[in-house]
Amino acid sequence: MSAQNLWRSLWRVRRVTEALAPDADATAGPEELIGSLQLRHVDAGSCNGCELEIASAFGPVYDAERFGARLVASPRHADGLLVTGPVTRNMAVPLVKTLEATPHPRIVIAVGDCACDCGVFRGGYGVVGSVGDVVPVDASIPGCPPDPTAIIDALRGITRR
Amino acid sequence: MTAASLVVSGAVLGLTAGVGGATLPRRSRVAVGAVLVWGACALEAVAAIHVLVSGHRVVLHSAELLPFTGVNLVLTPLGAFFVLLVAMVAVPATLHGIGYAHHGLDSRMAAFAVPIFVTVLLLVPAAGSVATFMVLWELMALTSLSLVLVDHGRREATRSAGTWYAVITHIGAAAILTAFLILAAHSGGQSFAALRLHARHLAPVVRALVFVLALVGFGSKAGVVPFHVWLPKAHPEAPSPVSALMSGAMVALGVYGIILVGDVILGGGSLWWWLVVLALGAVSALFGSLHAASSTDMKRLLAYSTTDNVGLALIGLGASGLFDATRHPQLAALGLVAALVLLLNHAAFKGALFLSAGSVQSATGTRDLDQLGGLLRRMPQTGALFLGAAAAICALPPLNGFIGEWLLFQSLLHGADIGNTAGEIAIPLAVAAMALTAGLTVVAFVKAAGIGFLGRPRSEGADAAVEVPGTMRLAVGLLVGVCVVLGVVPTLVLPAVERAVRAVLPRVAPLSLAHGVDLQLVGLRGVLEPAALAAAMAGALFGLGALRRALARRPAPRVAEAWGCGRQLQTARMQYTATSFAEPVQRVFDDVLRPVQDLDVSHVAESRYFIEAVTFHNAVDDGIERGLYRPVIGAVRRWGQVARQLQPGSVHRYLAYGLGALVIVLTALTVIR
Amino acid sequence: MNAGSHTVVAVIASCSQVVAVAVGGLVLIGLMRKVRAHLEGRVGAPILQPMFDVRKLFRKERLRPDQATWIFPLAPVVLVATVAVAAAITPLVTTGPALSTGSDFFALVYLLLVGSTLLALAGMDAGTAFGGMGSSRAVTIGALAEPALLVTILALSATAHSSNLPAIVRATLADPGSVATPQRLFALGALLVVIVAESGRLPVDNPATHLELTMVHEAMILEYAGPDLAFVTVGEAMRLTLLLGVFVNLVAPWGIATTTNVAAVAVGLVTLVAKVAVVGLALAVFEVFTAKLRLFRLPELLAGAFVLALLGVVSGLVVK
Amino acid sequence: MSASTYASVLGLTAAVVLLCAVVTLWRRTLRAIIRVLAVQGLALACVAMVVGLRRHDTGLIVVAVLVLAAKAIVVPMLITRVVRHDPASRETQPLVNVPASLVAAGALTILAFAVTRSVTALVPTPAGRLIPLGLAAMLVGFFALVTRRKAVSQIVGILLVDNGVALVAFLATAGVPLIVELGASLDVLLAVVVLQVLAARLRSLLGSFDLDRLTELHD
Repeated sequence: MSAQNLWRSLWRVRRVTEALAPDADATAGPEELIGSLQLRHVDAGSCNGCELEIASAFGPVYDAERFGARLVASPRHADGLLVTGPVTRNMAVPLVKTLEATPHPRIVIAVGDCACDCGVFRGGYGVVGSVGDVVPVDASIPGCPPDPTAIIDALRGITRR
Repeated sequence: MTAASLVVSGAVLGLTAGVGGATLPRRSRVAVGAVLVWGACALEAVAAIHVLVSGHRVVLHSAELLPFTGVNLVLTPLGAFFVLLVAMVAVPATLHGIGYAHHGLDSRMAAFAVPIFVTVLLLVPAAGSVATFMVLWELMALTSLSLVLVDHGRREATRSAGTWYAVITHIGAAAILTAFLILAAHSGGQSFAALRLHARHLAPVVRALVFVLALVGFGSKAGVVPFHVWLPKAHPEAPSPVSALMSGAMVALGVYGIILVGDVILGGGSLWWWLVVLALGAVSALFGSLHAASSTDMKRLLAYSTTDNVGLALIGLGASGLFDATRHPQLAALGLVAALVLLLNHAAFKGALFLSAGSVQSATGTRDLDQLGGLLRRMPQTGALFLGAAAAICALPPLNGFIGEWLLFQSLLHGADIGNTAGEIAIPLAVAAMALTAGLTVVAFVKAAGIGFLGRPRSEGADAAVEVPGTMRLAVGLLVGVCVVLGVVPTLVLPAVERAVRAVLPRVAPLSLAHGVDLQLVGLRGVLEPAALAAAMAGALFGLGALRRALARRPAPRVAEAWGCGRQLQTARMQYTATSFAEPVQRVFDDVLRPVQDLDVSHVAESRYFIEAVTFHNAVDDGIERGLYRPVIGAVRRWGQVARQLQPGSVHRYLAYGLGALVIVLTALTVIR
Repeated sequence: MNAGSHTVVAVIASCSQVVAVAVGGLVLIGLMRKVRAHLEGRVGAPILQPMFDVRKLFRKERLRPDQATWIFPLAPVVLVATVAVAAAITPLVTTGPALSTGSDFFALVYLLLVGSTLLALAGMDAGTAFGGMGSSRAVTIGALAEPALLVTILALSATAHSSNLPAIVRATLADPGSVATPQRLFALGALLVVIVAESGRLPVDNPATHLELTMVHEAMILEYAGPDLAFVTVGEAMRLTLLLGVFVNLVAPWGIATTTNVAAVAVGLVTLVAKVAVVGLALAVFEVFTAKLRLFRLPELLAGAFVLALLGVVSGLVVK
Repeated sequence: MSASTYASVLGLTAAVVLLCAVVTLWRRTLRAIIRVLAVQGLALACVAMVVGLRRHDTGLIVVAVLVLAAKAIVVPMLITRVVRHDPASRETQPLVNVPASLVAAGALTILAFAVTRSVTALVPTPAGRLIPLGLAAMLVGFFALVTRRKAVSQIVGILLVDNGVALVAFLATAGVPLIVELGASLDVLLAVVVLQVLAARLRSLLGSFDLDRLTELHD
């Protein structure tokens, strides 16, 4: 697609981001993280449904970035982990290591039913348990998969925007 | 005590050191020899400083010392500069040698050869006549060769390196001798003064021939492409203090020879000579830095980077000659100053690098970067000093390498519009070559420092390494200290350098580069304030360090496992190696380097989807050696085979040859009569 | 005015330059992200977001990898320190900042090289796979950019017969026509490419990538956390801003303070901010339309920059 | 138009002609290359126009208009017609890789500068001094002609050479006689048409513009 077409389409669709209601409930996060929250996403064994929703939460329509949240490449750069899926046996150690690599103050957000309580995978032979069984969880986002607005509400609760 | 007697007593002291080294018991011989050598260096250095300060040359003639010709020593300001350069390297090198002795330096042979080598290095720049010069030059070649061969008993590589060095250095000596003989034939005496007097009246062709011969001869000693092939062989095999002496001092004397013949004796010359020098310099710089960036043996890397630094010096020298030939004396002087400063800097940091490479080798037992790693934690001081020297050679301010490159760049910059087409074309290309060289040098030495001293150890040897004895660290520390001083207050030495330059180019008005602690090009617009720059950097560094401590809520860092994407185990094999670090450069310059690579993957018997082992082999050999020298060697060997037909080993055949020869001679005589 | 007050104003100007580069750098990054967001149809983070991030990073914990040495904590400080010194002595706001007699273009380049070299070493300090990868790529790109950069300096110094930056700027002010010469334009084009390469922007490096294997600069700093990361972030932002500042003052130096009085310095500050903002916006818009080049297509780009610089020198000789 | 502005405008336009020649070595997609060619034609027309206005030479001004029509509009359109059949056509594998070609272009420019030093001494006008740029553009075009595989890039190479020659002509003398320039342009136009036909035939025979595959035609 050549540059002219790109310009034209950019010009046609001005802004697709939907306005959201001012955030009501401010769930308490560490006060350092007000206004700026970098997250490292860890897929502990998800079906990738939650990944899609996270992607769209940070996509143009929901645009979580406007509330000061951003996905980063390294837990060293992150303030918290965005964990999806039930924790499988292969991912238990990496999940712990990833949390260890994250500098304090840090939070863990469990995204989706599987992350909260293993969902349909409860008792599966390859499953260690929910995220809470492996690492301490600060915030949980239920739903299978959770709606992007739900994810964004949780993030806004921490960034207080 | 006059300067002349200083020179003599220095020489005597050096020779005594050699004798002492040969006679004393094994325990003490190296140390005593070193101490005596320091005395010699000190005496010669004092004489040199006297010459540079007073500007009067020291002349010394003794008819009986050498049969037929006599010894003829003349210490000019230019020579004095090189004497100081040699002394600066020799003292730390011999000091380092005390700790390094058990690597072969304490053999009777080596203990004799090292002091003689140093003494000869100190005397070569003071040689005042062809005979004296050639004798000293050959002594230098022989002693250094014997030192390269110290380890010949154990390693085949050493023997081949010795052969290469011997052959190339003697071809070079032959060229030099021919050049001098041509000059001497046309002039009355054989002293350089006489040569210089009569060289003016030679036919241009003869002058050109002399210059080219000298360029070949001295270039082969200076490791200029295409005569560089012996460096990456001989420097790694020689004991490290010797490598430091050869790379820091002896190679610089090669450039001294080019200046001696080209500028002093022939007094400049036509434009194309210096364009050739410039081109050779640019090619050497690029070729050397490219191979340094892609080689994985630490001392081989250093050897190639020697070629690269000599190339930079030759760019300065060539530019100087270019400007001199186009009647820009001021620029010519600046170019020559740049060349000399580059050589001085190179002696300092390359000496330090070779010595610390020796420390690493004696601590870990290997020079292969792919076997090293994590040494900064195990050898903190040696590691820090190596990093400092590496920063200096990368021309990072406020260290000395930067000053040299700045001077070179300024001389090229102001010569960019000299109104001569060839020059105007050559200069941008020279700048480009210099720039790419600088960049590749950074690649090479970030690789050497990062792979060798940082990260995790890649072998048991590296893991078990411990810090080397204090003398070795002190030796390296001295040279790194010189790097810092020359970088922060270069104005300490610049007047001396200018004195040397003005002795070479008499019609130059004083440059007076040194303005207090600043560098200022008189008549040209270029100023550098190294001291102020260094002060500002230091201030900013400490200020910001304090700022970080003040701002950080939790100042004490938590030690955590390195982030390996949550991998279960994290081993040294997961790091980049020197080979993989150099891969991008190697790939970009594929056509030049022509790396030989083979990759074979072996699968397990059950299924091709499971790989048992992957072996990758990558070798970059010297293209010029492959393309230029190997064919010649092959041809020589074939002729040798032919000649062997004459040697069946039967006595009667040999007697028959004798008879046949006699008969032929007699018949020839009768025919002629 | 006496010499004392001259130096006072010069020091004030230098400080203002450092502050402008440090603060303005973060704002510039925020601005460029905002522009990108708008062109992508998003609202995007507030323009001051990078500042919030840095503030938060300073309140966070410092981490040191188990294998790391003193290089690791040193590198970020050196990075910021060298860029700060460079910002102090370069003619950004005024042609006569402190130490401006020695503010040489060549020295500026090598001053910035100190920071990037230390960062490359720090990348290998932790002994991980990605650190070495990033360092290797970074130094390779730097090496390939070097010829273009120095030949560019050669072309730019032709009018002033000096590589002293204030001299070049003054010469441009004295002879505005010299900006419109092919020599200058070629050189500036090359300089822009080199700036993009040196500061790790698209198409050379994608500063927002999450995939380690495509990283150049990010891979080097993968280990940094908290205040150290804050220093790296600030240092990189400052480097970009400084280079853009030099660029705009070579393209259009008008507005820069030539006399040493505070009012002129203030005017210079305002114009500098405006000029850099414009160039930054243009760069951001350009980045929306470009994808990251493959690592081994970069030689084409940098060879192009080199040839551009060479054309600059030659056309300078021709038109002279 | 003052002397200085005349000189600088002339210098810039001539430089653009050379720059376009270099850029054609850099870009891969044929459409982009053709666009660059059009820009070069435009710059060339500007040179002719500027010189013509300066010298009040109506003939040259007419030539400028013709050049604009032929080299900036008609010829690019014709070549685009050739390319249209496979829009994604790229110069994927030139005989000399792109970085090397670019460096070679730099070397050729320097060569042009060196050899024309004596000529420019003879023609000390602001226009005359720019002759090296024209020669350089021609050499770079020749280089493209030698090292590029696709038939279309060959056409482009020829056009680059022609533009270089034209630039030299405009700069060296008081413009070439109208009729000569016309002849040259028509000549090139003819070449383009012929090559277009050739390219069409090639495509129908071999399914690509790749000239190396002509070797398959013999015997």
